[in-house]
Parts: sequence; structure tokens; C-alpha cells
Amino acid sequence: MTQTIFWIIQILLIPVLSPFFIGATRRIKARLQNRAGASSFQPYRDIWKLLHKDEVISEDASWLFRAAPYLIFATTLVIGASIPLMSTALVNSYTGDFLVVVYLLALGTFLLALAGIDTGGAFGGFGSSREMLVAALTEGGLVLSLLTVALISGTTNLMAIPQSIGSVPFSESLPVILAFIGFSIAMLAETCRYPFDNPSTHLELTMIHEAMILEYSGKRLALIEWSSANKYLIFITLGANLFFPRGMADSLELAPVALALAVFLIKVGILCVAVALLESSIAKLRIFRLPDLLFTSFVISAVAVGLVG
Amino acid sequence: MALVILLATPLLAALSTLAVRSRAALLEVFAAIAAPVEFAAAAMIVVDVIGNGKSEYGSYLAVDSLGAVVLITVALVGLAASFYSIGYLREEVRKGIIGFSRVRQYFALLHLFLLAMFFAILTLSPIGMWIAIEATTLSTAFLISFYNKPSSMEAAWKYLIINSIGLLLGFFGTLLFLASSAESGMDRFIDWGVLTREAAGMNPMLAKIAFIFVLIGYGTKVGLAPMHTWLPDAHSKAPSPISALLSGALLNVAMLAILKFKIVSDAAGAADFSRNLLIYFGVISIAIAAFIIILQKNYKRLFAYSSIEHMGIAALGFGFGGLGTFAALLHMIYHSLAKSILFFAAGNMFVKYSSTKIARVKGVLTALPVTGVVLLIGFLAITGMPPFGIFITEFYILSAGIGGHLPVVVGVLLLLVLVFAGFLRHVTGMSFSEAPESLLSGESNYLTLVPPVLLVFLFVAAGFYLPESLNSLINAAAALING
Amino acid sequence: MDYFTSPSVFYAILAVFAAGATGALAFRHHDRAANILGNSLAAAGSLAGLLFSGAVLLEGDVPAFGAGSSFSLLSITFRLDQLSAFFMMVICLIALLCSIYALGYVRHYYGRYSVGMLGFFYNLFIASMILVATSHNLLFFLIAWEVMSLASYFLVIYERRESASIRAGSLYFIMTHAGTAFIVFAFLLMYQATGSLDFEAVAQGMAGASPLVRNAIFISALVGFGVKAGIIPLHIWLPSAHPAAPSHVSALMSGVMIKTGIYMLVRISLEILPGPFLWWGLVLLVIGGASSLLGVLYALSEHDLKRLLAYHSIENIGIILLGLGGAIVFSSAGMNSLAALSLAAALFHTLNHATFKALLFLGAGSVIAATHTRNIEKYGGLIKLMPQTALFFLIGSMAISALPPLNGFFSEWLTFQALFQGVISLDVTTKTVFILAVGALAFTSGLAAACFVKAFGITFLARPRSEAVSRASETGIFPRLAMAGLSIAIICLGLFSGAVVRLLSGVGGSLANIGGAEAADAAGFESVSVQNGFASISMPAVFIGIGLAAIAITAVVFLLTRRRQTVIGRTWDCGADLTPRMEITATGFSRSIITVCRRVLRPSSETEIEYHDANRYFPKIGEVTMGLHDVYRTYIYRPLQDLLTLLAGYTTKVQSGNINAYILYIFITLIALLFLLDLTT
Amino acid sequence: MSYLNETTMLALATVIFAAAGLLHFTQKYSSSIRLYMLQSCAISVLLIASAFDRLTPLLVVAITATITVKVLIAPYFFFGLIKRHELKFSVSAYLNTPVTLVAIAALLLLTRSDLFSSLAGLAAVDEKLLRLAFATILISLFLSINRRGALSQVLGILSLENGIVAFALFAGLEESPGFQLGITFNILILVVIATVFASMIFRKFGSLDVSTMKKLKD
Repeated sequence: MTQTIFWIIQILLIPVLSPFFIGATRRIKARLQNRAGASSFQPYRDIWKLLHKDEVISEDASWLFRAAPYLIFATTLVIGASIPLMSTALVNSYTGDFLVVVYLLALGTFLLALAGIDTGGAFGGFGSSREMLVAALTEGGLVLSLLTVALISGTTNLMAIPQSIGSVPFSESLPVILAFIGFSIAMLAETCRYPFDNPSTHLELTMIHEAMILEYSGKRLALIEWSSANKYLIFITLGANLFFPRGMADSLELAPVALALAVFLIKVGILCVAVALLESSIAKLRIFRLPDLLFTSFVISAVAVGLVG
Repeated sequence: MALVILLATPLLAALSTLAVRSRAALLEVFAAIAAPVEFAAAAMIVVDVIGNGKSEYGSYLAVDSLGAVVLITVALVGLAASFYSIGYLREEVRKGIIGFSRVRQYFALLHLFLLAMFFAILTLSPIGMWIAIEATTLSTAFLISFYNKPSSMEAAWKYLIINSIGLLLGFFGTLLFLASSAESGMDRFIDWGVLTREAAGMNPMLAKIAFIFVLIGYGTKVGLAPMHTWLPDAHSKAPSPISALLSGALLNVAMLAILKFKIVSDAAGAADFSRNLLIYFGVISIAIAAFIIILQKNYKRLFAYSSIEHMGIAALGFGFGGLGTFAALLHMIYHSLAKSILFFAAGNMFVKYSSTKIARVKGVLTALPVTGVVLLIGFLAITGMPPFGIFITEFYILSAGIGGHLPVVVGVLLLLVLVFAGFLRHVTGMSFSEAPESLLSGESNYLTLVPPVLLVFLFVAAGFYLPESLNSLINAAAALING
Repeated sequence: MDYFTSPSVFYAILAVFAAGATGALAFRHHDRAANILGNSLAAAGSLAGLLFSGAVLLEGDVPAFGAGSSFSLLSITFRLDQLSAFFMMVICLIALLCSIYALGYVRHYYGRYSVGMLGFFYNLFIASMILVATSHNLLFFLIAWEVMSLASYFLVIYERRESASIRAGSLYFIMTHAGTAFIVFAFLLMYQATGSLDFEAVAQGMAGASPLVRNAIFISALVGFGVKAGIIPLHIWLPSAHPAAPSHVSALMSGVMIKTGIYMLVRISLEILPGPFLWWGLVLLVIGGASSLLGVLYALSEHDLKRLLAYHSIENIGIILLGLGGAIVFSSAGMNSLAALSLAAALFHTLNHATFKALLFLGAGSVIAATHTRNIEKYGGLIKLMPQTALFFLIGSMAISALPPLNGFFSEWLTFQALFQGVISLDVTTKTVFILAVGALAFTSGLAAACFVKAFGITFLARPRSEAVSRASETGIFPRLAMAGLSIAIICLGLFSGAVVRLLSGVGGSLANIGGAEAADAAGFESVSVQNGFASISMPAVFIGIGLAAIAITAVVFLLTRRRQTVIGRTWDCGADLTPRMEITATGFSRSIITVCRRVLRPSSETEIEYHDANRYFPKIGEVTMGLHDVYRTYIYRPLQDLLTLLAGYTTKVQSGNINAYILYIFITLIALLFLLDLTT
Repeated sequence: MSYLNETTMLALATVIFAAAGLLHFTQKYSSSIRLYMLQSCAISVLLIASAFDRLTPLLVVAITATITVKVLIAPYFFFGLIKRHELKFSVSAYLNTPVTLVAIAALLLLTRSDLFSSLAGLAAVDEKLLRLAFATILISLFLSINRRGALSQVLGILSLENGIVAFALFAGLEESPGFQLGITFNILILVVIATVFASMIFRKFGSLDVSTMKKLKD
């Protein structure tokens, strides 16, 4: 019974919390820039608002355009059920493999990029092109950084990894640290943050993610926005729980799990602050500088893998 | 008895051909009668050899299994070429290129040419063989200059001079072999058997020198590089059926001479030496032919160089010995068939396009539907594509050499690729492109189609199935050579 | 079932193909009859072959059978062990669907080219591939191998009035023939070492062969079969030859024929040669990594739909080689269960690639038949005109991009797992290679996804970019049937991957150098787990998870918004009138990636501008041609060709035309030989 | 052979050799042909001497035929050729006189080397004779290489054949008369064909210079 409850929490946690952390990041950023900023709960309102608006769809769009938001959202749900959130005792040996997560994310990107092209606009196409460039070059760093922690813990199952990473002594944690750096870069790229993309721009010259979803409106835009929020939280969670697993429960008792959830929220909060700090302190990079950064991520992660064992 | 028929028929045919005064049809009739008779006689001889190990008449004419193998190729190509000649010459007469007297000359020389080759195979005497082979040179000289153009004169002159010189050197080598036998008795009829028996007592050094002369001499006739120079000229200028006979029959006869002397010199204790020489010449021939084939501009010369290449491969097989000898003999048979097919196709193309330049020939598959297919099959066969037999014999020959001559095998494998690439380029250029507008498509004459098509069927069948009797015949011949 | 896996059934299958070939040839003057006869018999033969090989996989090996021949070394013998049966199954599966496709597809050749010849060579091609996979004698194998090359050559040049086809065919034929020379050399070495040409006897005899011989055999086999498989840098024929053939043949060539090279590499390195060396595996890993990365990068820069797909074949062969290389490394280190895992990954990807590449080529064939162009810059909006083809192509695209829950994802997952094991269990140098291989594979799948966003997006989405394309219509019933079949196969192979892994584990385990090890701990319907629980996955769960989540969210959103309207409007484009010329082009799509990889790809661009005026202020027409420098031609094949031409030029001088020189040759040869004689004694 | 003493034989061998050597230096066709006649005469003497002790009717016929062909018929044809086309001077050689001399000397030296001791071992009489005959063979071959004229090439071949016959005779080899006839017949035909061809070449190419025939290349 408790198992079932925990599973429901596991599945719902990411979609329920994700708008909040997007909002929180924005708010922290605003404060860092001496602005008041909207409330951290603003994204919830936005999604609700969008769900209650009429929708305009391009005459050139096909069924793919219509179906993509649902499928993309579905992938984030499945991923949400596959990553470690609160307890290492909760194990998903079906979809918990990190490659499944990485490739489900790629599936989302793939569908979104196609949807971007589908409407035949000038923006969607180049958005897709840039998105695929970044996504393709991120893959190496992402896989290898996750592989580092997988190798240390002797399993590629994400939910089983935190347990053994937690017990790595500090003196041997160099690979983990390197892998985290590699992962962070990949995360920023995948979640369309600085220095890869500006999540709040609609400037033709620089936008990536926003260019693809330009034609969406109403409920589908709500789903897309929500999905990217989910994706953001998924990455933050992976960063927090795979590389800093302290505080995760190792049983399915109510008390430790509740505690673990609290710790989890704090860790995620800290990472959001870090992202906001980073976004406020650096400039966006030119698109052809991005590959350098992504290859750096790959090399760092490769070194990390090499150092394991 | 069959041996006498085999010699008498072409002689009679030649004489009766010369006796004809004005009726061209008679010439064709003589050719059409003589060729099957010769073929039947040859077949009887071969059957006899298969049954009894040899076939002889008196003490001067005999065929052993080795001779029988070569006889098969000569008789077969001779038969096909005779019928093809009838059709081919009709086309030439129709186009007004030649007249009656040239046709008569052609058939008379053709019969004499066949006679000389049959005699070379049948005679038991090395000197007799030399005379016969020299006679082939003389009888074909006018066939090569048949079209009487400056270039055909040039080809004929080179053919005559180079082969005469080569054969005289071969004659000298023959004398050196005979000298050692002669010491033991004057005025005897010295046949191959005597020569081989007494070779054991021969000074090995002398045997080696003699073999060098023989190899260079008859090697000139075989077309081994670098004595091959006459071959592309002669083959390309002769009328196509004669080219087929030169490539498919004459080269084998000359090779037979080398093989017989190889047996003698092996008996004199120069086995390793003769094998090495054959390997050298084989490799050089293949290499030179392969490189020239790439840049070739003339399709008949292309086929001629291919003959050099294949004689090189056969030489290699004899040089490697063992299974290679068997394969080389079989290779000679396959090569005769495939090369005749190609030269017959070349003849049809020449009749249609009036040019032997590759660049001038376009769209053969459209203009000559049957010849085009024959050409393609011939090309695939001659370059050693499976499922055709040459692939298997080449594999066998290389497998015989892999143990002792690894670098040679590697080199030859690569050279064969080169040959293939060159051939492919030329043949696709001729076959697949669009035919010129002005050209009427369609084959000319059934007599120019039936021989190549039948040969194609025969060749394909022989690549899949080698009758047991033929197999044992070739094995016996290989055993003779391997000693 | 025993009676079904008997030799006579096998002969009967071959006879069906023979009937198909001769039937098509006999009716070559009736296009329709030739089509129906040739292709339906090919389909029947393939179906029977599929059942036969499937039965062998389930029932166990068929021992060697057949007959001798007139030639002592050649015997017409066959053996269907698990590996052969597996490859025969792949061949027959794809051939079956391609033949069904062809029934409809070849109609557009009626009256233009001889359908009878197509049917003849097509049947010959399939039959020869089956022979290649099942022959038991090296010489017989070579014959089948070359007949396969021959048949495919004639299929490549089928459209013989196109000079590009002829050129592509010639290049293909020469390359494959050169490869065959290496294969012949490898076989000759085997013959020399063992005195036999029968696979079994050779495998037994090779135990005594020296390491030098074994290395030489491996290298020449790698080159020889590598040409056929299309590994870089031996791939140059592939992107031009595969597209030139009719599409159902392209599908067979790309999907199946190149795998015969893989088949023999597996057989030689893991069965015939005892105890593989470590470096063989490392070389394969390096080649595999390079081929996969470069293959996909070249694909990205292609605008010709079929050439693009052909480059993806190079990429996927690279991925297969990663698995095979891993298997050899593990086998050489004695880690048989890891080798089994790695080999299972390679074989699984072989099967998967066959299905989705065939599907993509068939889809491309339908698109090309409907639009009469192969240039994707001219396409667009076909998803509305050819909805079913678009769906099938999308499934293929997703599968080849390794997106879950389709089969491509699973085999890449398995390959990744095998490579991970190499990182874990091997020493530093070897490990480095494995890490790089992991990286290469990761980048490859990312780039493949990018490439198929381009291929699918530009082809099927947005608006038609040319007049001809806007008149396209859905393809016929047979082509759609075939594509549907392949799509189902793709989905099923993903869904039932557990069962397939179990099957492949048996196939790999039957090889001598793997020694019966199991590929996976547990491979059932619900999940597959490898290496004592190092990793586990459930493809059905991924499938159902996505499905359920999508249904749930759709339901929720529907409930929330059921009273809202959906309006159809124009795409917003800053107020300008939207035309197809504003859409992103394929060139533009991939240009950024190409620019990033410019060091490797060496992009080129030529600009041509026509001006209105003499002062060149007002351009009239500007044209930019973007392409890649062909480094392989520039640095390998062109110099080689030049060298050969140079040598040929020198050799030609031998034949100078001067008779005195000719006599001199004879004279010099004579003197030289006499001296040689003196030297040797 | 016993009918000739060694000095005579040496003299004949020297004549044969010298004729071959001198053929390199003659400018006029007529003198070339005469040199060949001289050489053939020497061969004829040798032939008759060798056959003297075993004369049979057939052998007489054979020897007569051989001598007729060599001494009479061949020169007759050649003279006919040059007369018909009003040819006088032979086409030039590739090498000039001194170099040719050096080459001949080198070939002569070569035949003296140990390389051919086994060849010389065949000698029935004196190995010097054999070496001279062998030198004749090589020099005649060299003649065909060095000379551009069609007629000179044919003379080279015939001289080569003479050299071989001389070698055979010095080595004590006799062919049976039948074969001798066959060989002679071949030579006759060769002479006839070569003369006809030479004549045709002259008509087609305007000279007997074979080095102008270079159309067939590659």
C-alpha cells in the first residue's frame, strides 16, 4: 500500500513541482537583477490561463504538430517516474536505466523539432536546426557523466545509483566532481539556459527553444511550457540526487521519506539559486562557441570515466 | 587412322579450295565439310587417348594426354571459327570490302593454318613440331595482312619478323636438346620419348641454356612478355575469326611446345629452373598486360592483351606445379573458349561499327542485342568472375602458389583486379551507352551468332560441370608435366 | 518439425528463386507478367526461407549437406548453423517485404526498362545472398559472393541510360572486386594452413596456424569484407551505388547485402580463427567509431534522400562493428559472457538496421516515384499528400535515431551496455578505446536524430517546395503493405526484444570463441537484464508508460478544455506573405553542424552571381553550391588512380611501335637470362 | 666432317662470322645480298662435307634444295626486289659504325666467356668453332635490331639461321633429310613472303624503313 502511495508521489512530484521551480528560478534571477519579479507561482497561473484560451493552429500544420505536445509531456512523465527522488529503496528496474532517460529526452527533442518545422514558418525551422545541433553535441557529455556515477555504483539504474555515491569517500570523489561539472554543462544545454539559450527571449538572432514553439497557443502551448518545466526539474533532480545523494531515504518508511523530501526540496532550491546566479553573471555565447563548451563537457566526463576504478 | 584423317582433311580442303575458280559457295561448302570432319577426328583421337592413354599412327604420329588437351581447344575453336568465318566473310563481301579471290585466299590459308596446328600436335618429333609451328607463322602472315591496309601490313611484318627470330632461337634450343641425344647415335628418328629418356644423362647446365632458348623462342609465339609485342598488333589486325584462332588455338599449341620441352629439361634435372622461369615470365606478362589494358583504346587489342595475361596465368600455373598444372591446362581450355567468344563478338561489332576503337563503339546492347549479351558474358568470363570456370582455375593456380610464392600470389591478385577494372571500364563504355542514331540496330547474320552463342553455352556448362573423362585426361596430362 | 528443416526444403526454396528468375526472363516481353511472376515467386521463396531459417533457429542446426563437384576443391555444400540461419532469416525477412513492395513499385518501369531482367537479377540476388549465408565451402562461398556482387551490379546499373548509374555501378563493381581479391587471399592463406576449404575443417585446422598467418587472414578479411560492409575509408562506392538501384533493391542492398560482410567477419573472427587477438577488436572499435560518426556527418550534409540513407548505412555498420569489436576484445580476454553480450548487441543491431533501413528506402522509393526527384530541397508537405507513407517513414526515422520505444533504441542500449562492460573490466589502454567508443556512439545517435529531423521534416512537413511535389499522391497498395509490414516488425522487435535477445544469445553462444556463454542474465518479455543486474530494461514498460502517460494527459487536457475552440489560421511570419521559399532548407538545417565539424568534413561552397549591370552592383541571380570536399578521393583514391595511370603510361611505352625495339627486348631477355643462369650456379 | 681439316673449318667459320659482321657495315643492298650469298656458300661447303659419308638420294635432294634456296633463290628474290623498286642504298642503322663495332666486339667477348662452356662442350671438333658459330647467331640477331631496313632484317634472320646451321654442323648434329627439306621449305616460304611484304611496305610507306611503321602502339 505504502509502495503504491510512494509510486503515485514519485510519478506526480515532477509535474506538480516543476512550474514552481521555474518560477522560483525566475524570481531569484529577478531579485539578483534588482527587480521584484513575478511570484514563484506565476507559471501555474500561466498554464491555467493557457488551458482556458482558444487555440490557433496553422493551416500548414499536420497531425504531428497536434500530437507532439502530448507525447512530449508523456515522455517527461515517464522520466519523472524513472529518476531518484526521495528514497533509494524505491527501485524501477523497468525504465530506470539512465540510457532510457537520456533517450526519452531525445525523443521529446526530436518531436519538438519536427513540430517546429511542421508549420512551415521561417522561425520554426532554424529553431529546430539549432536545437538539434545543441542536442546532438550534448549527448556525449551527458552519457559519459552519467556513466561515471553508474560505474562507481556498479549499475546503470538511476534509482540505485545514489546509494553507493553517497558512500564514496571524499578522497575518491574526484570523478564524481568532474562528472558533475560535465553534467552541469549538459544540463544547461538541454534545459535551454544560459549560456546556450535565453529562456525568455524572442529575438530571432538568438532564440532556440522559443523559435520552435512560436506557433503553439492555448492548451498545446501550456503543455509545451509545462514539459520544459518538467525537463528543467528532471535535470536539477538528477544533479541533486545522483551527485549529492546525502539525505535520501534508504527505506520506505513514512518519516525518513518525508525528511528526504524536505532535503530534496532544499537541494533543488540550492541548485536553482546556482542556476540563477550563473545566468545573472554570464553572457550568452555565440552559437558557434557552444560546441567548444559541449566538447569540454564531453572531455571532462570522459576523464571522469577514465578515473573510475 | 583418325590422326591421318585429321591431317588429310585440312590438306584436301586447302587444295580443293585453291582449285575453285569462281563459285564462292563451294568455298563455304568445303569449309563447312572440313571443319566438322576435323572435329570428329579430333574427338575420336581424344576418346582414344582417354581410353588408352595415347593415340598413335605409325611411329611418327602420336597424341598423348597432354597433346589431347591442346587438340580439344584447337579442334573446337577451329570448328567454331570455320563456321563463323563463312558468316563473317559474307558480311565483308556484302559490304564490298573484299572480293572472291580474297575469300578463296582466306579459306585456303585457314585450312593450311589448321593443318599446321594439327601437325604440330600430332608429330612425335621436336623438329617436326618446330617446322609446323613456323608454318603457322607463314600461313597466317597473309591472313593478318588480309585487309591490305598500311596498318595491317605493319602488323603482319612485325608478326613475321619477330616470330621468325623467336622461333629460330627456339630452333636453336631444340638443337641443343637434340645434341645430347645425338651423341648416343646418329641418324635416328629422335622423338619426344627418346629425348626425355636420354635427358637424364644431359649436362644440367646445357639443359638450362637450352630451355632458356626454347622458352624465349616458343614463348614469343605464346605471347609471353616481353616477347609478346607482335601479339596485340596481329590479333587486332587479323579478321576476327583468325584472331580467335590465334588466341584460342595457336597460343595453346605454342605452349604445348614449351611444356614438352619442360618435361625434357625436368628430366635433365632442371625442374626448379624451368619452373622459376615460367613464374617470372608469367608475372611479367600479367603485369604488362594489366597495365596496358587500363589505358587501351582498341577493343581487339584489349582482347589481345588479355590473351597475354591469360597465357601468363597459365605459365604461372605450370611454374607453380602441383595442382597448378592441372588448373593451368584447364585454364587454357577455358581461355580458348572465352577468348573465341570475345573475338567473335568483336567481329560482329566490327562489322556493325566499322571501327575497332572503343570510343567509336556505343550502345552495343541496343544495336546488337545478342552480341551485346555475348560480349558481357565474355567479359565476365575472361576477367575471372564466378560462376564461370576461369575463376576456379585462377583460384586453383593461386592456391598452388600460396605456399612457396606468397609475394607472387599477392601481386597477381592485385593485378587481376586491375585487369578487371580496365575491362569493366571499356566494356561498360561500349555496352550500356546510347547507340548512335544513324546505326540500324539488329544482328547481321545467323552464322555470326550461332558459333559464339553455342560457345557461351558450352563454356558456362564447362564451368559448372567437368566430365569425369575430361577430368582424368587433364589429370593425366598434368601428371606428365609434373613428372 | 524435423522434416521441415531438411535439405530438400532448402533446395526447394532455391528452386523457387530459380523459377522466379527464369520466369521473369522468359516473360521479359510482357512487363506485367514478368513483374508478377518474378516478384511473387521471390516473395514466396523469401517467405519459405523465413519459415525455414526460423525453424532452424528454434529446432537447432542442420548439419552440412550437399554434393561434391567436378572440381576437387569445390563442393556445393551448405550448413545451417545458428549464425547462418540468423542471417538467412534477416535476408528472407527483408526480401519478403521488398518483393511485396516491388509488385507495386516496378510498375513505373513498364515500357521504360526491361522488367524481366530486373526480376531475373533480383531473384538471383536474393538467392545468392542466401547461398552466401549458408555455404559451407570457401570456394563455393566465393562463387556465391561474386554472383551476389554481379547480380547487385546489374541491379545498380538497371537504369542503364543514366550515365550516373553506370558510373556508380562501375565504382561499386571495381571496389567489391578489389575486396574479393583480399578475401581470396585470406581464403588462400586458410587453405595453405589447413589444406581444406570446408568451413568446419578449416576451423579445426586453423588451431595450428601461426599468429602471423592468423593476423594476415584477419587483416585481409577485414579489408575484403569491409569493402562490402562499407566501412570508412572503403565506403566510397556505397553512397553512389545504393541510390542508383531501384528502391526495393536499394533496401535490400543497404539493409541486407552489406550485412553479409558482417556475417563473414563474425564467422572468421569468432569461429574460424581460434583465439582472436586483442588488437583485432580494438581496430574494429576504432573503425566502427569512425565509421559511425563520419557516416552520420556525411549523411547530414546530403540533400539526396537516397544518398542520405546510404550514408546512414555506413553509420549503422559502424555501430554494428562497435558490438563486434567489443565481442572480439572480450573473447580475446577470455570473458565469454561479455563477448556473448557484445555479439548479441551487434547481431541485434544487424537485424534492426535491416528492418528500418529497408523501410526508409522503401519510403524514399515511394516518395521519389511520386515526385520524380531525389533532391529533398524540392520536397515538403508530403505528410498531407502521402499520409501513410509519412507515418511509416516517421517510424523508420525514429527507429534509426534510436528513439525509444522502437527497436533501434534497444540494440543501441545493448551496445552501450557491452561497451560499458569494457570500460569496467579492462586495463587502461583498452578502456580508453571503449570510452571513446561510448562517446562516438552517443554523439552518433544524437547526430542521427538531427539528421532525421532534417530528412523527415524537410521531406514531409511544411509546404511543398516545388510544383511537382505538390501533385504527388499516395503510393499503391503493395508498397504500403510492405512498409506497414516493416513498421510492425520494427515495433515488434522493440516490444519483444527480450525474446530476440534470448534467440541471439543462442546464436552467439554457438560460436567457438564464445563457447556457449549467455548474453543476458534474464531475457523475458517483461525485462532484459545483463551482467548480474548491472543494467536492466523493459521495453514493454517504456512502450506502455509513454502510451498511458499520453492517454492520461490527453484525457486531462480534453476535460479541462473541451469548451475551447481551435481555430485554423495562417502561420505567422512577421506579417510577410509566407512562401515555401522562407522555409528552412536541408542545406540550411545541417549547415550549422557542418560548420562545427568543418575540420573533419571540409565543407566547400561555390558562389555564382549574375549581375544586372556591368559595375556589378545589382545582382540578378545568386547561386551558392555547398558541398564537401571528398577527402577520400582526394587523398586516397585519386592518388592511387594517378599512380596506376602513370604506371600504365610507362608500361604503354613498352609497346612503342618500333620493331627494332621489339627485337631488342627479345635479345636483352636472352642475354639477361643467360647471365642469370650464370649467377645462380 | 672428317673430310675437312680443322684449319679449313676454322676458315669457313670465320667466313660465316665475318659475313654476319660485315653485314652491319654495308651500305648498298647489293653488297649485303652478296655477303649473304658468301655466307651461304660457306654453309653449303660445310653441309656437303658433313653429309659426304652417308649420302642417300633423299639427303642429296635435301642438301641440293637447301643450297639452291640459300645461294640462289633467296638472293634472286632479293635482287628482284631492289631492282623492281630501284633501291640502292640501305636504310641507315641506329648505331654508328664505331659503336656497332664495340657492340660486336662485346658480343664476341661474351661468347668467349665461361658462361657457354657447357655449350662449347658439345663440340665434335674444336670448341672455338662452336663459339664462333654462336657469336654469328648473336651478331645476326643484333643485325635485325640495329638495322631499320626491311631487307636487312630479313637478311639478319637468314644469317641467324645460317649461324644455327653452322652451330649444328660443328656440334655434329644432323637432321634427317625429311626434316631438312621441311626446314628448307619453310625458309623458302619465309623468303617469298618477306619479299612480298617488303615490296608492299615499299608501296605503302614509300621506303623500306621499318621504323616508319609506328602506327600500332599501346
